[in-house]
Amino acid sequence: MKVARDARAIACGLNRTGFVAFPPTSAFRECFPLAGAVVLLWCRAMTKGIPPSSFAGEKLVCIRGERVVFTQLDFRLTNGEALLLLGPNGSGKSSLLRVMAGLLKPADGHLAWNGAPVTDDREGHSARIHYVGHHDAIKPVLSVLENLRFWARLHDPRTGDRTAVTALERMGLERLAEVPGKMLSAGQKRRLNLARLLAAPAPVWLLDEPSVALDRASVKVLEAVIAEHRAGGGMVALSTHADVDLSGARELHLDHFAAAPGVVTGIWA
Amino acid sequence: MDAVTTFFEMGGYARFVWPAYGLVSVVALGLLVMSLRGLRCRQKELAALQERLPGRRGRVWE
Amino acid sequence: MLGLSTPSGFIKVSKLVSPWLWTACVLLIGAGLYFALFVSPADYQQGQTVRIMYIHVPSAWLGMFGYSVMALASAAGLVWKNPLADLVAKASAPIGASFTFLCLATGSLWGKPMWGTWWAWDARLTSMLILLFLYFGYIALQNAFDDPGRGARAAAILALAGFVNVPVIKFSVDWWKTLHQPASLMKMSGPALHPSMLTPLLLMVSGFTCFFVAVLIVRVRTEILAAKIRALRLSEIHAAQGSGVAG
Amino acid sequence: MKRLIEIIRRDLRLALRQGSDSVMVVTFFVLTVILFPFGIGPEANILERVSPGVLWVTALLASMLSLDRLFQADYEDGSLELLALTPTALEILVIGKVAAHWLTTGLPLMIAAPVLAVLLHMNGDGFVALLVTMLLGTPTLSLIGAMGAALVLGARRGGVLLSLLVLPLYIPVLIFGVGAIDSAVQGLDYSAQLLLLGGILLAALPLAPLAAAAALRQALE
Repeated sequence: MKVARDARAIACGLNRTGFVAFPPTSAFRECFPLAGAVVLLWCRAMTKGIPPSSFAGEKLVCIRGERVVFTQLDFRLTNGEALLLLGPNGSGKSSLLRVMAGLLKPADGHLAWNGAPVTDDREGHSARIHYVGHHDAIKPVLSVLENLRFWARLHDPRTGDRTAVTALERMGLERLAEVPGKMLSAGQKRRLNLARLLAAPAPVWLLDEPSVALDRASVKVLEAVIAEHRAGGGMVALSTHADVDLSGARELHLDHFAAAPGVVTGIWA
Repeated sequence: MDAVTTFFEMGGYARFVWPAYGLVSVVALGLLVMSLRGLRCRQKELAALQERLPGRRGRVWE
Repeated sequence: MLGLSTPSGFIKVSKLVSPWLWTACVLLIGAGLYFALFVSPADYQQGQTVRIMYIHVPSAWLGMFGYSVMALASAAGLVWKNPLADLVAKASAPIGASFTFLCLATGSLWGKPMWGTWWAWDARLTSMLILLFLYFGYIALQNAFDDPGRGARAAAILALAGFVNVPVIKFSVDWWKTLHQPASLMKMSGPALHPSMLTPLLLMVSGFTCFFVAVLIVRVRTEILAAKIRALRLSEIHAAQGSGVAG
Repeated sequence: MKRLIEIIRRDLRLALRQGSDSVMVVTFFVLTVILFPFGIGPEANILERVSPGVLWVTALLASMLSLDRLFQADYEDGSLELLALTPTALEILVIGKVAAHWLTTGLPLMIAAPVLAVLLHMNGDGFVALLVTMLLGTPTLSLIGAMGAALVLGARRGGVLLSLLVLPLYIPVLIFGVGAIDSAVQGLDYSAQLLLLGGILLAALPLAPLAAAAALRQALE
């Protein structure tokens, strides 16, 4: 019986990331649990629930406020890989992450998930990514657990409370579960924001300077969580100034893609 | 001589017809002058800017 | 039409068209004025004040024409991301607003002798008043942002929302007007226009429209140069940064 | 659909805990209506004649008070970015926020309106019309207002600008709302006005969130 329940849980996991090997009709799943279980156990052996996939961007051009931030930028991410964005301030690290998340439309070039352009299925793309920006979206009057549960449910309405609680434990915030947001320190707020990554799983993590306001121990926890995520087949794109050591992470220097200073920039170029 | 005065009296409604025409011409001409002045000063500004940045003379718009 | 969609293309075409437009405008308005003031007869009821119609109706027409140009350009700017369309929308707003104001001013100057008050809540005048506030809203929103591109796109959405609402507002004001007062004593433009009145009106309307397009071209060229200046200034700063960090 | 309820539940919880919104809106509504007799004079027949207009105009202004904070709080603390990144259409989330705004402002106004109608000596059979028109009208006000709030996000002096943008678009709702009450008071049939109000609401329901979502996406770029 445990096998069938396990199969269903993984089928849900797979279903969520849009690569369901199973026809979604619940009737089929009900009457063939054993066969389904066998197939899925094989998948589970491969990667912890995240199928092989690639996230790539070709010849991206980003213009912010009539200034060309970067041009002809390419990147490629597959399972288990991490991309470290380096470069001076204003070279477009945050802009690139926002373009990858879909918040910012690139002036040119396109993003592809497994080869298919991302713009075709914006909702599907949003379901695949978690974006952590500079602001921690925490409501001062809501408690820690309420904040986290809200975001987890919004990302995936089927998550139970259990995943939210485990996420809090993982980030060491379980004792503050009932504390309202306004009483949290900057570091605790940042950890609550990062707990969002674990509360509702998504293959791609886009982290914009996640280690800001984190103390030494929390940075260690962050590194462990990222390593676990990558081991499970997830992908991480990270921009940081502090030395968050990511074993085997590829580096992307954004100032290599800056527009030549002489070129007349802006929409008239 | 009275043909001209009767014309300007507008059948006693001169107080309304001429101010109307006057207002329209003032506003229209004002709009035109302001627009042209805006264009002139932009052109001067652009020329000055292009002097300072010789490298950017590439596409001269005026 | 493609030539018009790029800034340099627009400037080339505008240089060709402008002189013709200005001569057409001067000729049309000159002829219109001559017919309006000298040739066309006085109205049997309104007397000489009917001559105000020859500038009131064209102003009303330009007010509405300007708003539709603005809405169309905004739609083009939003849908095809054409930066020139945003500039056309931004340039046409002040012209449209001025003529809407002129329509209200000449309307009240015309209304005073007829209705004895400077302002009458006539359905058309009220709709034009609301249109004037839609213009003010558009212009205020356009300049409320530091980044001009952001202002242009936000104002474009407002222009489209307003454009969708104009017929609803017109209908509700007409309905509201007829509810409170049977058809107004004096139909503004009178019964079917006698040809001697129609020709000056048509001349004036086309003359005003040429004026609108000509001033629009001047303002769009100003906007293009302003954008170019901004781009040059940014690249100047960028260059200063760039040379600092050998990329 | 679950996400819609999630957004409404969170916004209501925020409104309850912060508690300021609906109380402030209703007190503004009550105070402004009470000011009118001091201005127009206490004669019952005059007050009765203007009561629909006074009630509707003040309700309209009151519902506009809390509009500019509709997206501002989320914009500043980064929640708006995450809302835009949820795997569902942003329009649905906008409808959720508008529903929450209506529940915290439109509904309390509808509850307070009949009480104030008594103060203004409104004729008896005008009450039903008042309630029905506000039921149909205030959601439209919230929808159009949300579009305005999204447009002025990140603008300088957003609050003042919002009223300039939104008031001209409120005029049809005001005209038909007051028109319905006027004909109800005269004992005439006012179903035409109600149908028009309903029509405007049904038109605003899809269009306003569409425009608001587009404006929000631009605010986040």
